[in-house]
Amino acid sequence: MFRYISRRIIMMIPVLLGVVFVIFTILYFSPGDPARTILGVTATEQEVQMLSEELGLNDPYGVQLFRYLKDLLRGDMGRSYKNNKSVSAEILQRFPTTLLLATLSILFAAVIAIVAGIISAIKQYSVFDNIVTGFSLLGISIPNFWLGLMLIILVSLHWRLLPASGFYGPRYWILPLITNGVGYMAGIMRITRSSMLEVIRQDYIRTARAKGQREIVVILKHALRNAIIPIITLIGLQFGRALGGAVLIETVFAIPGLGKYLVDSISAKDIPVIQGGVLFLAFLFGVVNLCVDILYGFFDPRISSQYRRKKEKAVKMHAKQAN
Amino acid sequence: MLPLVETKGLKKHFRVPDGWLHAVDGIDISIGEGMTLGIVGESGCGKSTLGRLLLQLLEPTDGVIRFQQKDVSSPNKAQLKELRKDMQMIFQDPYSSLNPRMTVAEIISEPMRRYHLYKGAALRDRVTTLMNTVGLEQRLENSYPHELDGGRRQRIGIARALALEPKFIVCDEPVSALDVSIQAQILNLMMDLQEEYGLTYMFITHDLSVVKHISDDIAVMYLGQLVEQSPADRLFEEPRHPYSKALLSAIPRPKIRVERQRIILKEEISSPINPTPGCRFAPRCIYAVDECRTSNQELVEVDSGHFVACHRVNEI
Amino acid sequence: MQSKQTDRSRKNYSLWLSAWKRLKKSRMAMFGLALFAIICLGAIFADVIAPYPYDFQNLDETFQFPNANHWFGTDSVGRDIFSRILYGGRVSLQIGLVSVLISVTLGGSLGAIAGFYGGKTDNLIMRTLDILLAIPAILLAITIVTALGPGMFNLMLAIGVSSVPSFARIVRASILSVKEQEFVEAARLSGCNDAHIIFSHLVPNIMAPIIVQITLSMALAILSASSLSFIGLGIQPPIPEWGAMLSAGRAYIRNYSHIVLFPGLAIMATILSLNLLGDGLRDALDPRLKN
Amino acid sequence: MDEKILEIENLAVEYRTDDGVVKAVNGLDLTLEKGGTLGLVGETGAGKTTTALSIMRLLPDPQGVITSGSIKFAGQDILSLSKGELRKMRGQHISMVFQDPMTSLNPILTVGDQIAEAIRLHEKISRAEAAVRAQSMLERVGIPPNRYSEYPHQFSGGMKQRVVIAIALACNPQLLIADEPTTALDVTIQAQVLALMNKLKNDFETSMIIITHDLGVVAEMCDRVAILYCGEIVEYGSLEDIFDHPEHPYTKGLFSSIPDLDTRASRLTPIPGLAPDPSRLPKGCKFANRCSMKRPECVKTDPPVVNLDDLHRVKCLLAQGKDAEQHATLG
Repeated sequence: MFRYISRRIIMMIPVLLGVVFVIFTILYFSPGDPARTILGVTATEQEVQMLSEELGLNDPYGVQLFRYLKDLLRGDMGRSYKNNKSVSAEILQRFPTTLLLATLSILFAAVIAIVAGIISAIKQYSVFDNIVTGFSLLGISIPNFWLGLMLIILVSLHWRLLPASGFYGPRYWILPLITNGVGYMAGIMRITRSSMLEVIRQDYIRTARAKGQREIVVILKHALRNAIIPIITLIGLQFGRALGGAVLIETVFAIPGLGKYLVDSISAKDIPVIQGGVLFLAFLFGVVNLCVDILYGFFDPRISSQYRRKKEKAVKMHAKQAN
Repeated sequence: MLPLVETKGLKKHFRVPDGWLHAVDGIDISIGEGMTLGIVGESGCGKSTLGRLLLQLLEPTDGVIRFQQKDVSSPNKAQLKELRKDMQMIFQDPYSSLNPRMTVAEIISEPMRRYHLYKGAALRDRVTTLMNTVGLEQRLENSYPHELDGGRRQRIGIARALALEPKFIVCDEPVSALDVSIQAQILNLMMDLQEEYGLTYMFITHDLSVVKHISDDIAVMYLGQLVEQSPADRLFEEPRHPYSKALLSAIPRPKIRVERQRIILKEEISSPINPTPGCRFAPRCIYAVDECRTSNQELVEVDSGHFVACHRVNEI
Repeated sequence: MQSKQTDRSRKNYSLWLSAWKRLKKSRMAMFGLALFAIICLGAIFADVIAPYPYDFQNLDETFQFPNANHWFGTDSVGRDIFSRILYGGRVSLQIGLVSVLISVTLGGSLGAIAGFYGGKTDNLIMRTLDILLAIPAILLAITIVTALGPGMFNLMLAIGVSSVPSFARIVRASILSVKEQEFVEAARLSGCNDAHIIFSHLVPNIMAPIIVQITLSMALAILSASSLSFIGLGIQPPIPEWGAMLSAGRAYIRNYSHIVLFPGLAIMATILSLNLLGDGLRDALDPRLKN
Repeated sequence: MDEKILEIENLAVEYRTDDGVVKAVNGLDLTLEKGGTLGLVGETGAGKTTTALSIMRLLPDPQGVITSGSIKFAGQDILSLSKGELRKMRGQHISMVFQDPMTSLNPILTVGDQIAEAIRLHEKISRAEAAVRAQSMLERVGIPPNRYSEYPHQFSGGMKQRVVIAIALACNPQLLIADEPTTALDVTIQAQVLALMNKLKNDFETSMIIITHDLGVVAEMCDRVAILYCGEIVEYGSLEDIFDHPEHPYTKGLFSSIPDLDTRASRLTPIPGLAPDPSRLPKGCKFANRCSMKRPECVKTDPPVVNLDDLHRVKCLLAQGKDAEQHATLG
């Protein structure tokens, strides 16, 4: 297991470097002169040139990329063009909000969705199953930023039950949580249902029943643990969506997180902030993926043992080729 | 009689995470024209790889393949296309061996279309003839494979293999996916076709009663190597290699009141990854001595046409 | 269980035809198809159907609630919301279609090459795409649009590129599973070259999952486009786009919630129709035919 | 007569799917004496597995439905048992070994846990005691007990089937149903597993039903044989009855379809044609369309079951004639 985890961490490094390379390159070739952006239209051409030189913007692409990487390793993401504040500091201050919201929404969605998905699968074609299927179809089709607006209109403005904006305590969390959660819930329900239906048909489930095992244990011990891999995979992807979707949800509810920070800087073409924000969110996503991989290894002995017993795999490959 | 197909020291090694897998490791066979060579062995012994090597679906690591006395071990594209007209294959799985998106007529006519052998009405006539030959009703020509049962599907595969009028057909477990009553129908068909068209078969199977029924000669394969080769009846009367003995004794026979000495082998077949010198069967062999574990015995003719690869063949 | 026996089926259906027959049986899928058709027709014939031009401002009739003249009401500058939604459909459907075309072509060919040739080629392509997959799609799209500037084509490109990896993966996986089948070997023995094998054996057999994916991706692309427009990165005014309409209407939700109600419903209806259709197609085209 | 452990009367099972109703088992009668081994022989779709799953009450829910008949196990009607009683029965009194060892074991639990689970379900013992018992079961099926904590993917096919057998026999059941237990295995491994099953059957004094399409396996393992065709038993008798005097044309056809290892026949005599579609079975004899001895009345009336002697019975019109002749000559 340890070898499996360390192997995963090592495999993450080139991917993260690649991400930095891709994002840096795309933004490097964006039109517009950063120095001009910083100084505004009133500055003279000479002032702009001087600033460009000072910021190293006249250096060749390779030099700039290398410098950015070097700074990044020290935790320095440059300074905002708009207010000259350190991007890393701003990000560190804001990301807990974004992470908290994403984590809470995913947890909230996953718990309800997995339970509903299981019941839906074992009671296939029942009324409950139909409700779950219908809900999940609507849920994956509803744009969450619109759902957020509708909830604000109904719950905050019409019924005056909950605050419409800000993020100052649990009462403020509820609406963003539901807004985010519905879509994720729908997705997780669908995958739980289909994955469980798939597993329930397997021979080893019949073996467990033939032992005289109770149905509830068959479902939870034998079926769910085998069905969980695609569910975890989806939850990991949803987490990525939640991190990216922060730009929407934080805009709708005026939450002072990373997403809002990002959106505010887009209109100002504040490249270091966009770059830093995107990279940081991608990094968080990478960490989430790592956790997902570790969970795979935890749930499925076949995955972690690939690293322990290469030989088994070779034998299997042989059998496959021979067939 | 000159052999139609012949191999010398044929090898195929696959790269696997732990090293090299010696799937086929130095095989010499020769099949006379119009004859059937049966290849028997358990899963993982390399028998399917051997068939695919002969048909150039896999490239050999080493060794020579001769067809009609010509070396065809590494043909170029044009030679390969010519060669394939003479060599065809009947596959094991009547489901995955037929393209589900093509009709019966399209499947059977494809080889002829690719070789531009017949056109228009002549092509349709030829397909009808082939369907008759293998016993498929003509009304099925526009059916899709998924609409048909396993036996009929296997007949389509046979018709496709016959389309180019090949001389040599590799049959890779052609009946093992079928029920016994259907299996007998297909075996009879294959034997009739052989007689009618003078076909040469290499019949790969794990089913010993089937292989005995259809083969003239049988080669027993174990972990990439031949351990015994002999005329079919001879092998069943007097197997000489310890593995062949165990294999034959293990077949459950549909007869009662027949007392037989059954040899139960210990352990299971391993895998020929980075094999060490010595007999591959030695770890499971009750007769194995030190010599067996250190040096490998080549096939030796112990009787006319009967070859065995065992150090202790004369003692046991 | 036995397949439907030949003795029974005098008529022979092609697989596509039988898939259509199965699709017709699914009420949900047919509902999705009908809904999608209505949305498409509304967008195509917006010129004919729409009672007002999309940019016609009537400052005497601002903030009207739905009524006989303005079915969905009017916005802050008196534009007819119903008309704008019809025209907005054009934008969304175009973006959906073009961006999916981009990702199908790029992702499809990369996935096909990786799957068919395998080995080092496969490794190189898939590892590169892993990098794109490591960036949440919407953030990648934001980055691309930031660099290229807003605008319809840039939006299409951004959304298209960000779903290249998922298409590549699906095509690759389908190719790999089909490539292993014995009929590919049989085709080789029948004298087929690589091109024959790819186009007459592999492609027809991977069409089903690709069609399903196209349908579902289009839904996703439409959602992404409106999301980006919502945060001001997509289509610029005065071109009517559903997400942009939502964004513009946000300021007035306290008193005039209809301004944000209808564009959102339009997005939802489109996505729902495509999802229903996609699900139906998945079941109808399922290659695991009853055996 | 011996004590009967299993009595099935007039069992009928249907699968109800969207595409129609498949009649998998149609009026099946079967008895098994205590300590006996019955071979259930037939081809794909004959209803062998359905019969077994009906005894275990493990038919797919809700598609598989028992429409009529009774199944008595040790005198108790299985069809009227409650869910709880069924659970007690499964694994403890009746166990089952499934066809494909590759998929019969849960891939994420260790083999030891899977055996111990079966024991702890039916006996009130501690985890540690169950583990000890499971280890001794492993040993009895020829697997070193130190492999207790390994996962199924670390075992070969033959070893997996041994584990499945260990699970099935863990609570010393009175009846073991083995569904094609060796079909997926190579012939030398099959020999190992069959030998093991024979040995354990004697050790545990278990009655056994072996489902197979291989008459060789039957000859080796069974003392009673039932030949199934289209969900009916077309012939039933002792091993000697079936192998020495097969009466039903289908039974004879099965024997002549298999190549004989001891003689060299140039051609086999296969059964022509195909089994009828189970969702549209013919009215008369279901084998009539493939039968070489068919008479006009065969397609009209469902043939009755004819008792040739105490044990041997055949469902064929021709046998009825023979029966009458026998009586005539006797009388």
